Order: sequence, then structure tokens, then C-alpha cells
Amino acid sequence: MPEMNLRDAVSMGLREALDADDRVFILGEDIGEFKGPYAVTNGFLEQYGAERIIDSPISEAAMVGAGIGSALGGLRPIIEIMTINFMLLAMDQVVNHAAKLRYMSNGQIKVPMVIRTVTGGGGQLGATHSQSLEVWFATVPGLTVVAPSDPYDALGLIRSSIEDDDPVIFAEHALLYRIKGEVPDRHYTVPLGMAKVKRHGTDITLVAYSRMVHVALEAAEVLAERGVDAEVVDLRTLRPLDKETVVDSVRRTGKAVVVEEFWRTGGLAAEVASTIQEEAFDYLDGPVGRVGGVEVPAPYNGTLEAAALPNAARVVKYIEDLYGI
Amino acid sequence: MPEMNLRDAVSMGLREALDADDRVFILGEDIGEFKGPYAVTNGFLEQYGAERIIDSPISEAAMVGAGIGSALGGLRPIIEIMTINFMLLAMDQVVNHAAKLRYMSNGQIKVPMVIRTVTGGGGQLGATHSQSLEVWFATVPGLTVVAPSDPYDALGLIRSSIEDDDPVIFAEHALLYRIKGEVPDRHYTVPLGMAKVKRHGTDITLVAYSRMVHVALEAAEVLAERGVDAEVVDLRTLRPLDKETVVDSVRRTGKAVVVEEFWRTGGLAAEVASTIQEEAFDYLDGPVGRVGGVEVPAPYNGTLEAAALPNAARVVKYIEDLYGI
Amino acid sequence: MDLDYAQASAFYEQMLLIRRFEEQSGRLYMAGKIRGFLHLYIGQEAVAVGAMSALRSDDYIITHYRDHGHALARGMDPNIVMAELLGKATGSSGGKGGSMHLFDVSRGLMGGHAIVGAHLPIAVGLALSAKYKGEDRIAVCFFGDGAVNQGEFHEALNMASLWELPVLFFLENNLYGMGTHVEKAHAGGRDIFHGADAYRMPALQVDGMDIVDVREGTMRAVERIRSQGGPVLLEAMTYRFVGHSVQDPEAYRDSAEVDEYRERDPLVTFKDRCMKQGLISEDEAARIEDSVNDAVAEATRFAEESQEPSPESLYDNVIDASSTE
Amino acid sequence: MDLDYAQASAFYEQMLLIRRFEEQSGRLYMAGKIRGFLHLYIGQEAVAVGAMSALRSDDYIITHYRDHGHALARGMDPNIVMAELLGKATGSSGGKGGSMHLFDVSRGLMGGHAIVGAHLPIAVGLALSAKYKGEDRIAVCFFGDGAVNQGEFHEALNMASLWELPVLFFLENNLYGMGTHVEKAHAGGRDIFHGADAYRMPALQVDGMDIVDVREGTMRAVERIRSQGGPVLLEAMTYRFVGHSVQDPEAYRDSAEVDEYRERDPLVTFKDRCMKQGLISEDEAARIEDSVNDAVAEATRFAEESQEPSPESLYDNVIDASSTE
Ligand SMILES: Cc1ncc(C[n+]2csc(CCOP(=O)(O)OP(=O)(O)O)c2C)c(N)n1
Ligand SMILES: Cc1ncc(C[n+]2csc(CCOP(=O)(O)OP(=O)(O)O)c2C)c(N)n1
Ligand SMILES: [Mg+2]
Ligand SMILES: [Mg+2]
Repeated sequence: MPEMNLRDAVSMGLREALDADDRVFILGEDIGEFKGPYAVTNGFLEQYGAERIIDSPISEAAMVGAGIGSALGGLRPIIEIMTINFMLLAMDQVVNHAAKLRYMSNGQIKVPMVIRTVTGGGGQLGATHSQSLEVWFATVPGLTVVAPSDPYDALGLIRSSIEDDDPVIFAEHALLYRIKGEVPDRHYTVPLGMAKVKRHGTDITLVAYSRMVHVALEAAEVLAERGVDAEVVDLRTLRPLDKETVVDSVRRTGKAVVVEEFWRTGGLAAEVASTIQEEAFDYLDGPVGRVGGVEVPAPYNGTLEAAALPNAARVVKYIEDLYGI
Repeated sequence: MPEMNLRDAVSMGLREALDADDRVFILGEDIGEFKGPYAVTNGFLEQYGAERIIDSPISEAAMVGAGIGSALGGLRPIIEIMTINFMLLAMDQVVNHAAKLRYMSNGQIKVPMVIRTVTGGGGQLGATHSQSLEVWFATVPGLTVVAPSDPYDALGLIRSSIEDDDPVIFAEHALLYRIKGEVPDRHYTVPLGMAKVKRHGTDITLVAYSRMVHVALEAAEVLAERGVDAEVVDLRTLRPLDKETVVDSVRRTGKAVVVEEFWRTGGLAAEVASTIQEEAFDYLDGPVGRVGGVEVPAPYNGTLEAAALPNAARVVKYIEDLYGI
Repeated sequence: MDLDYAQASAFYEQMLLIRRFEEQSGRLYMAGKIRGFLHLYIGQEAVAVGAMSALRSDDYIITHYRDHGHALARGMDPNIVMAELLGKATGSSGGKGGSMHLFDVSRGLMGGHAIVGAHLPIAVGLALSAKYKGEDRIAVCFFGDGAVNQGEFHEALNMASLWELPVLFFLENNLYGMGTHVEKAHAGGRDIFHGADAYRMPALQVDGMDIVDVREGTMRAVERIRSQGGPVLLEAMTYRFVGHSVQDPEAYRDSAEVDEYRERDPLVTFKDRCMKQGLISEDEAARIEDSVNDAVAEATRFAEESQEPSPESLYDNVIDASSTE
Repeated sequence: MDLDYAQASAFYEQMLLIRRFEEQSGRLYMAGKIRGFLHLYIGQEAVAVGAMSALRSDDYIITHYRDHGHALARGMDPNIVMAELLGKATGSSGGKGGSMHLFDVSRGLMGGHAIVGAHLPIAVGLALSAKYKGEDRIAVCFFGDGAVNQGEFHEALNMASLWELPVLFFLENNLYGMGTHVEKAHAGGRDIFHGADAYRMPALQVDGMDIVDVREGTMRAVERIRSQGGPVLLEAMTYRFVGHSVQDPEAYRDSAEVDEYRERDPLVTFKDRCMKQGLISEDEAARIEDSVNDAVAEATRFAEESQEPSPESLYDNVIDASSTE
């Protein structure tokens, strides 16, 4: 199987959609002449033209609104919001419109739109540019929220997201674009709403998504050296949550720690942990643990920022303290 | 002690602040000539004048931004956002600016601003006008989030919120304005960050805030008839969370159910439930339960909307199923 | 005024239908059969009827929450509209949308939107889809003077002009946004259409109390859009004879102003002119009065006798084929 | 050009300081000592220096992320600025803000803001506080051509004009927002200042490559604001000689255009004029070059030798006296 990085996997999925369906177009800031802020759409303008690769003014609210309208008009828009932090300017369009129009019209209309955006911290971009707001979208009925951790899932999930008839928030982690992985030549998709066990283990379940999956896998290696065999579940889709895969794993291991980049209080880990103890209480050897971001705006300084984010060492230490292993 | 309703309690707190401190002013839509969308500022324009009771254009983002700027300039703004749903248009100002400027300037500036807004469903206002988004703000470092359930707390908390030197989101439930309660003549405050036991009990702890406190109290009465003595904890402040009061209660009762209006997935109940099982795992007789809003945009039809919101009967039934009591 | 008999009668009948329908809606609200927010179109009838008469059946219509007039003028069945206002299963959204969210995709009516200013970008997207597909249909977006101060107004007009999209921005300037007079909210003053220059967008103003002027102005605007492609801003100066919503004490305006405009009642003046010119006879006027009264009575009967939505419908149309817990 | 010797030297020295400081910042970024985003002001020096020379020390300054020039021109210590760029404890925000978030409240510099367009409403609030308190200081808000298409630009200009607030909206039109040319983003075209008419706001345009023209235009604008109260929009036509941020391949513009503008380098042209007119001598020019080089070398040394922030500082200044877990 050919290796490719996550950026190329997403690009490939976008090109396929543009090639296969004239109704698909991409609207975003600097995706054309600038060749994409993260180079995902590099070369697209030249290949598909300015009608389908639309450079937008800096107007996030109207970008999403125009995406919604074009979807109501029968198109299949892909809206690129440069980073998820800027979604704060389009929140009303996403939450009050994209997510609710099907319901408020009782199915007369639907919004087959994908919003691609870049999430996460760790790049020393400071407090306003380092958030993981996909967690909020994962609470909104009417939205589907996806956050892949590797190229295989990224391609499989972008395919499913574009095919989906409802709004999907597709969050790509800025620090994962260069990560490499094998991607089959044969066509495949990764269905929305399905988590995946990325490492099999018997002693403890680590649940994560996006970049934190790699932190969890790293932690699992350290634990392995100590004879603790950790299972790592990659949620992949944050809404709808694949409770089954998570709960099945915990029923087998009896221990669970959820790792996420979002601030610890009120993050997705709280939902996952609550669900686990609701559905597997009698299987638990102890409380379900959570490792999340420190409760501060992201600092610019690299050492401070690193201290604010979960890493393998913090996860392992936390597990020691929690379970004494 | 005199009785007053929650609307008058908030009004009274606002008048006190306007009387006591010239730096305090109120900016909002239709708070003056219209006399307040929910009549909280009825008569204010006449008494305090147009310099201090400012009717705003419909520009939520700029309203909050102007509030922030005026706070940087040494004023003590109170911004009224007609309902919390419209905060979606001001999200960037609240989350990226109000909440982060103190940190990004390393304390050179602060934002002593109160954003008063109306939250909650149950009024048949439809999907875009019935949300409980205070839950999201409760995840943001730099913000304090308050949601009173009765006149006493409303007055005590609005006083503390206005005195506070950092941004406070003050969420008033639309269906609680008419609720009456005793309010002492002597000056008092309710400190931010402190929950309160609103009903003492020994068998199970019900945790809630705002309107759901009344649902929990109602459920407690039904349970009492069955010989189940429930304790009801009113969070009052959603951020910072008063974990101690909640956990202490659960350590005594061994059972806990969190009730909230927000959609069940990813709500504040998830945070509270996770925290309880983390800090009181060995005291629990079973999983911590959650009763939240049904995972749909709010429907207009009254019967459907009621079916989507927690009520005493649903809470009691849930407790039966969960704990067999 | 070059109208033939049929047109004169039809226009008068449509305006009268809206007037009587709204009067009845107000009564049903007072009777507690309509709940939530109810915004009546009384006084503005000439705008919707005049505008729709100049549009094609394949054009898109999108409007705000004050939408009954647009829906009826576009030919939506009064029974279905009234049933939606009463929250019945037979309503256009099965009772889930309510008064503020009327959709009839078969007539290109893409809603009914309750967030001020937010549907303008959606109209831009509808127009984008038309241009993208090479259709010559246009998108007509009705909104009020209060919406002009929302950032999305600016973003939407800029995009539409920049990309030369076929949008008719149809501003109904009734001088007030809730209780705030246009001159206290808009720095550009009462005559908003001048603001279009900033976007190099052609604009015109018509007398919204005169259906013929509205119709002719709309024809000019539409003709320009279809022939040259770009958007147009059309401002109709109008007035609502009743409160912003059904429970508005109208403290912000004196009755003298209301009376003055009632002198120019668009129905009365149009009817008088038609009669003077022999376009409508006494008998015809009487026939129209009867048929309109019958239609409103029938709509009321239909709505009241219709079934409540089924409990299961609560879960329908959140996302495709989804039924969330 | 009626400048005296002292002014001529001072202006040249300030511009050269910015130029050399930015060149050094670029080098330190390449060396990995500055991280995250770095936006250089090279080419625009005449704007910040000319503007600041016309302001009072008690005026408020607020700007966007391309803020080094404004900070240095306002008299901020280069050591403190460079230390912030390197994320050191001695930096203006103790290393927590970084390049995009420079604050110096002692000089009225209220930041460095990284969300395009979001600081305009904050400037409105600063001006509101000044007017509210009866101070005659003004708020000067620097922003770029790309920010003009954000809804908050519209909301802020409307509010400032409506309430006659002392704001100088200072637009630095360098023709590009990242890789998007102003004419591809703004329907109003290249000369944006005309748009102020929509708000009944006076506006003027100056040559941003000519410090004297900038200075005189700013004086006129400030004089008008202080005497008449309301806001003014000032557009300085300028150009950045380097990429949007340090890693910008500049695919969107051809080097010929860059060369053409470099011909009009504001430092070179000003120096030449001053020398021709005998305002700056060869020796003086040499002295300035030396002192600027020393200052930049010293700033670099200071920054590199400064301490990293303490680990505890991560928790400081989230909210007053708070240290969250
Ligand atoms: C974003 C937002 N802010 C506030 C409101 C509350 N609100 C509903 S209608 C309205 C006034 C709108 O006035 P206008 O646009 O002139 O329309 P009109 O009601 O006069 O037809 C306001 C403030 C809202 N629905 N959405
Ligand atoms: C809301 C938002 N959208 C997008 C960005 C990404 N971004 C940073 S700077 C920039 C271009 C701004 O251009 P302009 O306002 O002209 O300022 P200049 O960089 O030219 O000085 C963009 C799109 C952002 N920071 N904030
Ligand atoms: Mg109006
Ligand atoms: Mg620019």
C-alpha cells in the first residue's frame, strides 16, 4: 500500500469529489491564489478554476451562510474555515442554521455541506489560535463532527463526509498534516459514527481522538514496558459518539482514561467518562479518568504551552496516580 | 422578609449598581425606549438617562466588543444580550477577547464586564430561540458563569457579578422571571463559585441549576411520598464549579442524578457526573445518572417541546430505572 | 396605473387575505391557540404582494420571522400556514417550525428565519447556486431596517456584489426594529438604500404603502438583475400598524404617528383608486371580502381540527433518517 | 515639508528602527528562536511613525497582529518587544502573548489582536469610555484592508458614527489580505475610504509611503475628531515588501509589483528628501544607522539572555488571583 501524509489524503479526497460531482465546490479564504493556508488545496485553482475554487473575503459568517444557501440550491459545498477558532465568527450560521434547517422545515430542505477546518494547539500560535472547539459542535443535534488521526481515516472520512446529506464539521489537526500512513489504492470509505481500536490491550482502555490518539499510543508503549497492556480507542467521529466500541473495550479492561486537548472542564472526555460509568459501572475497577488541557488560555511560550497540553508522560503519571499501576 | 419576583430582584441589583457607581452603565437592545424585552430595565432610561442606558443597534458582536473596550477604558459595563441564542453572534468577542485579554496581556488589562442574557426553553419559541448555551461558556477559562434559580440568589449573585473584576455571563431563565421568593432588606451578596443545598436529604443527591432546580425539587417531593429522601444541590455558579458541595452531598447519599435543560450529550451534567465518580467513586451505590434535554432542536409545538425537556416525572422515572427506587 | 381588472382584483384580494389572516392570527394568539412569538404583517401588505407579483415561480424567496405575508403572497395555502401557527401535524413544518419558520420549497420559499440578519448570507448562497448552475432564477431576500446594522448585512452585500450574484436584497423599512427607530440605530439615517454605493450596488427606494410602486420598482430591479447579473438593493418605505409582536405595549412611538400612517392604509388607498378607475366594482369588492373571510375561516377550522403532531415526530428530521436518543 | 531637524532625524530613526527590528525578527524566526506566526511591518513603516507623531500620549492605540511597528513607533522599549517575541519572562506579556499580542498600557497600547476585524468594536468601546468620562482623548484603531469585509467593521463604524464617538479608524491598505488582492475581496474596490459615506462618516486617503502625508492626514483627522467628536476613517495606501507572514511563498503576486513598490521605499525616499533639504546630514544619517543597529543588537541580546517564564506563570492572570487546576 502507498504511504501518504494526512494533508495529501485530505487533498485526494477533495479532488475525487471535485472530479466526480460538478455540484461540489470549495469556498474558503486563500485556498486559491495563496494555494491554501495549509496547502491542502495547492494546485486546485489551476485545475478546477475560479468557479469551483472560490477565494473568499474574510467573512466567516457569510461564508458558512453562503454555503448553506448553496446547499439549499442543490449544490454540495465544502467550506474551508481557516482554523476552528474563526468558527466563533460563524457560530450562529452553523448552530442556528446549518444544524436546524432540516428540522425546522420538517425535512423540506437539507444542508449537505462539509465545513473543513484546522483545529488544535501546540504550534505556539497563542490563545486565540489554539483551541479545540470541535468539542462544542459535538453537542449540537443536527451536526456530525469528525476528527481523524491518520491518513487512512482522513481519506475514508472525508469521502463519507462529502457523501453525507447533512452538515459535517471536519476538523484536521494542524500538527498532523505531515504524519504518514498507508492508504490502499482500492476505493474505501470510513463510515461516520464508528470508533476504531488502534491498539489492542487487556489492562486499561485509553480513549482519544485526533492528535491525542498519538499521545495515547505513546503512553501505551511506556505502559507496555511496565507490563501494562493498554487498549487505545480512536473515536474518529465525535458526534454521533460510538459508545458501543468504547464501552465494549472498558468492559474488557475494567479501567479507562480519556485523553483530550480541550480544557479539562466540560470537554468531550466528560461525556465519554460519564457514558462509560453509566454503561459499564459494574465492570470498573475504579473511576474513569480524564486527562485534558490545563484550564488556561493557550500561552505563546513553547515550554508553557507544552505544559498546558496532555503528553504521554502526563498520561502515564495520571494513570499511576489513579490506578496505582 | 419582603417577597419579590426574580425580575425585580435583578432590576434592584442593577439599580443599586447604577446608583452606587458612575462607571456602571447598561448597553443592550431595546432596554430603553422599549423598556426592556423582558421588562427588567423598565423605567431605567427615564431615571438614568440615555448616556447610561444605551439602546443599541442590532449588532451583538459589536455590543460585546464595545463593552470590552469600555471596560479597558475603566468603565464597568453591563451588556444585555436579549437572549443567549444571540450570543452565537458575539462568540468571538466573548471567548477570544473578554475571556483572554487579561491572560494575553499578562494582567496589564482586565475586563470587568457583566453580560446579562436570557436562557432556556419552554416558551415555544422554536429551535433558534430556546437553547441553554451557558453550558459552553462554562468550559472557557477566563469566564465566570452564573445562573440563579430564585430571587434571593439572583440579587445576591448580580451584586457579586457586578463587583467582580473579570467577565461574568449572567444567565436568567425566561420562565423564572415571575417566580417569587423572600429577599432580606439588609444588604447581602451570594459569592461566585458557591453551590447551595436547596433541600436536605439522605438517600440521593439531585444536582441542577436555574429552572431545573425547581424540577429537581418537584421530583424530590414525589420521591418523598415514596419514602426516598432526596437532597437537591443548586450549582448557582457553573464556572467555577463548586465541586466540594456536590461531592460532599454524594458522599453522604451514595447516589446522584444531574438534571439539566441542555442536550444530554456533552452538557454540564457530563462534567458534574464525571467529577462525582472521580472524587466519590467508592461512595457510589451505582452510576451517576443524567437527565438532559432530548437530542433535537427545540420544536415549536408545545406538546413536543415539553416532551423534549426534563420534568419531575421524567426525573423520577429515570431514578426508578437507574436505582430501582 | 396600468393594471387590468383581473390584476386589480387579485392584488386587492391577496392584500386583504393577509390583513384578515393576520387579524385572525392575533385573535388566536390572545385565545392561547398560537404561542411563542407572533409578528404580524399588518400595514405592510402592499410590499409582499407587490413584490411577489413581479417575480417568477422559480425564483427563490427567503425572509425573516415576520413571514406570513410573504408566504401567503407567494401562494402558500392559508390552511397549511394557519396549521403551522397552531403547531399542528398538517402545518408546513408539521408544527415544529411555527410562525417564524414558514417553508414551502415547492414555491421556492426557503423560510422564515428568526435570527435577525442571518438569512442574508443564505440568500447569497441560493443565488450562488443559481449562477453556478447557469439558471437565470434569482434569490429575493426580505429583511427589515433593524437587520441592516448586523455585520452579516455587510458581508452578504459585499459578497453578492463582488461575485455578481443574482440577489434582490429587499429591505422593508418600517422605521422600527422592535422599539428602536431607524435613526437611532443606523448612522446612515432613514433612507438606507444610499448605503448600497459602498458595495457598488445599484439601489432604489419605493413607497411600500403603494402596491403599484412596489410592483414597478421590483420589476425594474428584477429586470436589471436578470439582464446584468449583479445584485440590487430595493428599499420599500413602509410601516407596521401593530406592535412588533403581539405583546408589545408600543411605548416607543406615539399613536399620532400610527394614525398618520393608517391614513395611508395600503388596502384602503388601493381599493379607492381601483374603484375610481372602475377596476373594481362594489360587487367585486364585496365578493372579495366574502371569499377572503371564508378562506380565513376555513384556515382556522382546518388548523383547529387538525391533529397534533405524533410524539415520534419529535425525533424526525434532525439528520437524515436519524432518531437520536 | 515643514519639519525641523529634530523631527526629521527622529522620524527617520523610528522608521529605521522598525525596519532593522523586523529584519532581525525575521532572522530570529529562521533561527527558530521566534515561533508561531510572525507578521513583519517592512514597507509600512511610514504609516505607524507618521500616525503616532500626530497623536497625544493619552490617546488609545489598538491594532491587529501586525503590531511591531505600532508598538515601536509608540515608544515601546525594543528590548521588551523582542523579549516577548522570544517568549521570555521579560517580555511585555511575560512570554504569554507573543508577536501578535503586544500590550503596553502605560502608553495606551491596548494590544495587538489576532482575530481579523475583532478589535474594531473594542476601539469603539475605548472611545465610548473616553466620551462617557468627558475625557478628550481619542481611540486610534489600526487595521488592514482584509478586515474591512468582516461584519464587525460595519457594526463598529455604524456605532461609532451613530454615537459620535472619538475613534480614528486607521486603515492600512497594503492591497492584500494574506494572498487575496483587495479588488478580489472588496466590492467597493481598491479605494476603500469611500465606503465611510454609508455611515455619514468623514474619510480621507493618504499616501502611506510618505510619512509626511501620513502625518498631515492624521493631524487633520485627529483635529476634526477632537473638535467635532465623531469618528473619521483614514486610509493609508501602503504595501508590505515581504510575505504576509514569514513563511509565505507569495505565489499570489509577481515580484515586479514588489520591486515597483520597493522603488518607493518610505525610508529611502524620506531620507533622500531630508538630505536634499539639508534636514539630515551624512553624519547624522550614519549616527542614526549606528544607534538603530545598536538598539536592535541590544534588544536581541536582552531577549536571548532573559529568563524563560516560570512554570507557575502558566496559571497567572486567567482571572483575578486565580490559579485553576
Ligand atoms: C441576532 C438577533 N438579535 C436580536 C433579535 C431579537 N429581535 C427579533 S426581531 C427584532 C427587530 C428586527 O427589526 P427589523 O429588522 O426592522 O424587522 P421588523 O421586525 O421591523 O420587521 C429583534 C431585535 C433576534 N431575533 N436576532
Ligand atoms: C477572523 C479571522 N479570519 C482569518 C484569519 C487569518 N488571517 C490572519 S491575517 C489575515 C489577512 C488580513 O489582511 P489585512 O486585514 O489586509 O491585514 P494585513 O495582513 O494585510 O496587514 C487572515 C485572513 C484571522 N486571523 N481571523
Ligand atoms: Mg423594522
Ligand atoms: Mg492587507
